[in-house]
Amino acid sequence: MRENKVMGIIFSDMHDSALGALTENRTTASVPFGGRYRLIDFTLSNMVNSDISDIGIITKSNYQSLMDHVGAGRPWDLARKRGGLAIIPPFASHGGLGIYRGRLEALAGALSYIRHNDAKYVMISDSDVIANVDLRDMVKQHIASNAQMTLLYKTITVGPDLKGEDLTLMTLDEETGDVKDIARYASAKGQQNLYLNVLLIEKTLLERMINDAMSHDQYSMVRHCIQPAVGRMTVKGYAFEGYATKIENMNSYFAAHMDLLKPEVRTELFPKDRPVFTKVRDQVSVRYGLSSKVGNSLIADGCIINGEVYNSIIFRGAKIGKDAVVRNCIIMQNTYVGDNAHLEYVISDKDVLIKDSRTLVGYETHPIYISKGDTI
Amino acid sequence: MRENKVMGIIFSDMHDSALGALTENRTTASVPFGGRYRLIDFTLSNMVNSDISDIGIITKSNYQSLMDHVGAGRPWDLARKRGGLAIIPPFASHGGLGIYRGRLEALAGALSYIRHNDAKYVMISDSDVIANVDLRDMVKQHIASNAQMTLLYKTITVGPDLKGEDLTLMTLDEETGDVKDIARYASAKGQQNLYLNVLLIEKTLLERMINDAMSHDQYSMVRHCIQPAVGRMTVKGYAFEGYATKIENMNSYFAAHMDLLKPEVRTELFPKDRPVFTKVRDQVSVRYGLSSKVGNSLIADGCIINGEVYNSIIFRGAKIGKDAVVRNCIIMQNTYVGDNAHLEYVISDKDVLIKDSRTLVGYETHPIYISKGDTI
Amino acid sequence: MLRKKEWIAMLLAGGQGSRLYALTQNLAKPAVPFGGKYRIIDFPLSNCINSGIDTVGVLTQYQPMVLNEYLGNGQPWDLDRNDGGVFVLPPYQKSSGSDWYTGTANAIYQNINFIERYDPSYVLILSGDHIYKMDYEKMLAYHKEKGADCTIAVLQVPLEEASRFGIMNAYPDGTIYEFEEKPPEPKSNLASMGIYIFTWEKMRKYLIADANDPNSQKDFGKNILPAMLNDNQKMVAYPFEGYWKDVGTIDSLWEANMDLLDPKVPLDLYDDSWKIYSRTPVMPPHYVSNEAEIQNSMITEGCTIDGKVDFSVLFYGVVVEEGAIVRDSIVMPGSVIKKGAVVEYSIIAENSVIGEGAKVGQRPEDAEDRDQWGIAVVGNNVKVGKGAVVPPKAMLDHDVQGVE
Amino acid sequence: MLRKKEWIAMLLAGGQGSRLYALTQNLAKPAVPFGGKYRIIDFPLSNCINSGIDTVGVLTQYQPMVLNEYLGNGQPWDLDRNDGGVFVLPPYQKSSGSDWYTGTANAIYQNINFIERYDPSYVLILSGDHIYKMDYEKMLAYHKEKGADCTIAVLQVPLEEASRFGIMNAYPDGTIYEFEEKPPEPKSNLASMGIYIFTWEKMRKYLIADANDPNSQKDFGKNILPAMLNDNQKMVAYPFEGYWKDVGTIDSLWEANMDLLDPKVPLDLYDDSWKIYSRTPVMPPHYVSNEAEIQNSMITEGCTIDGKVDFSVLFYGVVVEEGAIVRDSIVMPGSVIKKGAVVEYSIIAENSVIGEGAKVGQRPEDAEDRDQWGIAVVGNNVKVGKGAVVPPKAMLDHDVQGVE
Repeated sequence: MRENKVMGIIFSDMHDSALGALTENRTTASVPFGGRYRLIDFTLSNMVNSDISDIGIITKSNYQSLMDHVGAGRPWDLARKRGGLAIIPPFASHGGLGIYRGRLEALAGALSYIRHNDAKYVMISDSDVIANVDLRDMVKQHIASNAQMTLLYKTITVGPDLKGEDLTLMTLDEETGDVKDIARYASAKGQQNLYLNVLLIEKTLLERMINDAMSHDQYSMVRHCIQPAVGRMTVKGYAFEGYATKIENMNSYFAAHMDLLKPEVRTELFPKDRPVFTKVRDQVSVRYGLSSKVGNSLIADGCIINGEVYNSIIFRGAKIGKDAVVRNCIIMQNTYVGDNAHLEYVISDKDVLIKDSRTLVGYETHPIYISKGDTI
Repeated sequence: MRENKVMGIIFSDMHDSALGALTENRTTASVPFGGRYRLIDFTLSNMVNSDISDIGIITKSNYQSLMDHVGAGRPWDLARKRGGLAIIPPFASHGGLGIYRGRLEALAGALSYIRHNDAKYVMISDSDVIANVDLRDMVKQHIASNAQMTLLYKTITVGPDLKGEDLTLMTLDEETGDVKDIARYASAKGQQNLYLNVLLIEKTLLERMINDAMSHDQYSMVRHCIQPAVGRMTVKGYAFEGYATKIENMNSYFAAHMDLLKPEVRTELFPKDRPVFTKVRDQVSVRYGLSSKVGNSLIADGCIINGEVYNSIIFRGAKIGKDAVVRNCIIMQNTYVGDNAHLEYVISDKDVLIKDSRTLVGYETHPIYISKGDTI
Repeated sequence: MLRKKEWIAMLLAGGQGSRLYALTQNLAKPAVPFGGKYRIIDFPLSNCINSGIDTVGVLTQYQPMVLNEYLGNGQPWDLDRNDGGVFVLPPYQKSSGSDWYTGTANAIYQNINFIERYDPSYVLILSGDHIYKMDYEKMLAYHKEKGADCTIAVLQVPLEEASRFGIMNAYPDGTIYEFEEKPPEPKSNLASMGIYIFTWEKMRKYLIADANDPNSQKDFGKNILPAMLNDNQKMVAYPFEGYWKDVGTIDSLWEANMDLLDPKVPLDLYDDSWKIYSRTPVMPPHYVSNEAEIQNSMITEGCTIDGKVDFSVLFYGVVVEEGAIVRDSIVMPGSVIKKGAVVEYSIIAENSVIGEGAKVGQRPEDAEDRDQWGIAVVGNNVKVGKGAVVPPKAMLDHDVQGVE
Repeated sequence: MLRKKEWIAMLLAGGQGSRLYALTQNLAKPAVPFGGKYRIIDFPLSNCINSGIDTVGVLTQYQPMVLNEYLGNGQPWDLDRNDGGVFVLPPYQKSSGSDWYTGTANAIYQNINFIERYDPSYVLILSGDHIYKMDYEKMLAYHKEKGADCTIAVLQVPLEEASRFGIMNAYPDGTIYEFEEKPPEPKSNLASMGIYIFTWEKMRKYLIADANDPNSQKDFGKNILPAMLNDNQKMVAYPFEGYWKDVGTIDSLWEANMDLLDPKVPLDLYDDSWKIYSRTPVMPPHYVSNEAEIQNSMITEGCTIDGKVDFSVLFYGVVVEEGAIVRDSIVMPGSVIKKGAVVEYSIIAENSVIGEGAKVGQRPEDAEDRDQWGIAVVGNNVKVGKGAVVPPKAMLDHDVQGVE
């Protein structure tokens, strides 16, 4: 009944293997980020802030932590009577193997969910991009340009911005904005249009493509759906101009956190009128002791800071002991850093205990990762 | 912090194989019952009406329909910020095979969920019993008698009440109420104490038993947990005096519906102060046409009745055509019975279409089952 | 912090609704039951959510508690939102003093702060005593397309009845050039439905001006709209087609319920794409015994029918005992019609009991004095004793002793 | 239809709280921010849910809108219930007339219908201006154990301060035999905390009797409790140990915030088994720059700290610019302390701006006249201009021009 309604589909685990230890017990979507968030918070909030309120999250395995995080969708106002948030588990509609080879195949498992929705368009997104995007503008362009597909991209300079490891890049017709080519490149250079794995498509077209793909045993979104459409359908690019970064591996995960320390990045990621929602934990304000010293750091609620913290991101409920020094670190939830400990270039996962006077020093390109629950 | 808090665990699919066609696309828990309910509504409502508000539902497969039904738990007031309803999917904690051989093994997958709760007791229940039980009395008896386990049972006469196919029966010490023996019997006769597969146990004891079972590759609740405890621990029975019936197969499913037509059964199942909650569907009142005739039937909201209905249960949104005759039937949601059709002893699943003037006649012991979505 | 909203709705839930006297003794008019499962307010609220409005202020000062509890967290209407939802807004004390609402415009004026929290571009004004289904989003599109400051939904009524309504005289393009309140000689048949969309900035200005005008009655129809028209603001009539009924009187409430039994009346409650939502207690399906006879009626969950029901609407949890007859009547939630009682052309409010063999109401054809005939009303929680007679057109708000 | 509840709570959210003047211009006292993330009402509400109470009526007639919106559907406190939850209960019009609340007892009296819906055995009466953590369930167990009609929570205060409180004189078994309101020569040091549990049946009787007494002030402490004591009803004192603070004055509000910075004060907000819940907007972690210095303070999400913060509590979204100093102060949500400004011994309310180089408040040791010294207060949405000076003990509710 709502005209031009858009529904959302989010892949929660397309990049699990690339993130290594971070996704050992969780999906890409539920990787902690930025002091109090999980990666999926950005995609979910972008959709919700863009009036997309029926959202299905496709999962494969390891999704208990994801379910714990999103719950019924309340923080994103997706706990709706009609529509709202849906977790689409692996056994949903097909065989029961619970595995899929690509996004297109994963969508097949969500076909009945998609079909039952009364939306006209579907916004399909991965959950590994950190950006605050007003997707309404993308929808507007899609409708105005009579496109059959619109692909979100960002113009980047490979090298400084991204390492150019296996990126999906697009070539665009400068006049029409039509996508002329899209492909994966292992070693691109210079200015490039990076596909952000966000696709807007008419629902009926998507349903047809999924059915076609199932009949032909095809599974890849880019290879079997977008590439064949280029040239035959109206496939447009929508350029995102703001801050965006993909979490591709531990290094880009670390780099994205360091980006957060720049005020201009925070301004772009956390505008007042498009908040990034996340699960509420009812933590107390941060308590700074008499001997604390902090510089260029982000500190989330529930922390107790008695030591020194520089160039670091401290997640909710962490405790930094007296005379401890934490420098260039990502300290996740409930990590306890003992008195006199000394940490540099450390990524400590949740519930880590660093005992008094321990020293751990990594290097910018090789941060030390400490697994969830470990004691050092 | 709440004294004597009880948490609940419900098995959603222990009886899938026994129910045959009814569970082809759903778990036992989500089998439709009584015009507007699903089987699990009775167990869930019993728990909620007995102040049990942290409830985990253990699932294996086929659980999309269950998730659709229970959602975030809102109808049972289980959409809580703390506690409330949790779906425990198969991949939760162990290997990832998603199959289990018995209740005890299934509980192993829920161990971390159980451990994290601050309850003192755990109420463990199947979802195949139709009864309205005030479990608070059972908890009171459990505490007063210093029992380590309390088992819910009903004294029945095998034969008329139940067919005696593979029942778990208990022998009790008449003076102390201690359970002296519990075992499965394929051919019991006369008055017997039928175990209703509802067990109350102290949480720490349960956790220990689950861990023990995992170490010894044990999986059966009755065989590896209750039977060894009999004689060694204080295992008590709690007798339920009211109406209770187990849905064991298609025949007992049919018989339980016919029971619903008795006012005394409805009075016991639907007392005003312990309502049976279920998902709200916002259906309109039933519309009776000028030519309708109805006797001894239960009709749920959203139906349109233009024909004749006798000794039947008509689920939400069904339509009975002009001059159609429906007798001794269970007509599930959105079934359409055409004009002049004639049905006796038919169980039609959801979304069935019976065309005009079709005749289908079964027999009491052999009702005709029509699968979901079929057209006759 | 809150996101700007394109529009929100303000629902004037009104006062006691004294013309419904026995039905509104303890509750506001919008909370009066309707159509087996609903209350009147379910219609505008469901229209809102179906039209994409997620924030509704409900203005009332009469018995707001029942409404407050009925609306609760707004969940049945999917109005349970982190940012927005449904709010009951009674009058309150400010540091500058306190006021009851003195008119429809004043009620909105006193809640300007509420509206501004959402920074809406448009405000939809609704009232709480109409039964209809309407896509307000289409009306908003019309408002924008016409570049209007105020859009008023209008219904074509038979010209001979037009003098009972507020009539909009408009040019062919929809622009209104004149209002007439109940004109003796109407120039058009476009009746105002009491549904307005205002461009908020304009509305705000006129509300403040009106509040400062000591001679104003603080009423939308009498003050705000004429003032805007006077100032040559762009006001347009939005034509509505479909079922619409004011249920502010006993007769119209009874008729509107009976309309549901008439297949020719275009109010389709079965349409899944425009559901009417409500909060109802969970009850088992209704039971019909072998002794029952039901014809052309609506029966709801939790009912038990052993008697005869004919051309009637029965709400949830109603009991009709053996030998009882309910005919051309409305029986609201939880009421019991005892053995052998006869209820005709009546409205029985909630949780009442009609005793054995009692007679409530009468068919018009059986009435001795047709001028004195009318729908009989039995109020909430009223007990009519065994064998007692409640005559047609009665308005019963207290128990009646039985006759042995 | 509703299940009987063992107990429910009624929270007297009170009036304007005029002693907090500049802070309560536009909101009721219980909505005043406290402790970085909370509002005062979060404490009794969280105590309720942690004690197993799922139904709370909040009685207020002063600016209920902010409270209404803050409490919303009750979800942050897990009070979003199908049957129960949290309700704001302002006065309303009945068919028999309408009344503002004329006293604490009258406010409960006017809501007897609300209470009876839940058919409680016991009713807990709370007030909305105390900071404490308390397990009301233990108090209820005590009430039942003693077979009391009314149980009053009491705190041991130093005997020399007892004359500032309502003092309960009780026998060793807890039975109260006498009240004294602010006695010049107190006989005991048991001060009433304004927390009562009543057996509802008894309370109902006394409320109705009180409502019919034209000489009554309709107040719990002055009328209901003495009347019950007079009639020899069983009234017992429940001894509470722990942190409890009335925050009804500027000084006590400031002190209670400062108490959070004192490790010796027994109010542990970090205890996971007794969380205090609140509704806060979602904001990123706070940022501390290389120029900042922070000592012995609490800083909340969304803050940006470039200046110096010392012995202070900063709520969410506060900005302290380079060179600014905030010392021994409380800065409420969204306020900005501009470059070089100095804020000392002050409370800055929500969304205010302290201009560049402005000075607000003063240390007592720097004050010329110690008798005129006090905490400075800057109200909500107030702008203090560049270089302006707000003296100690000021209560600023309007903008102050800058000084060039």
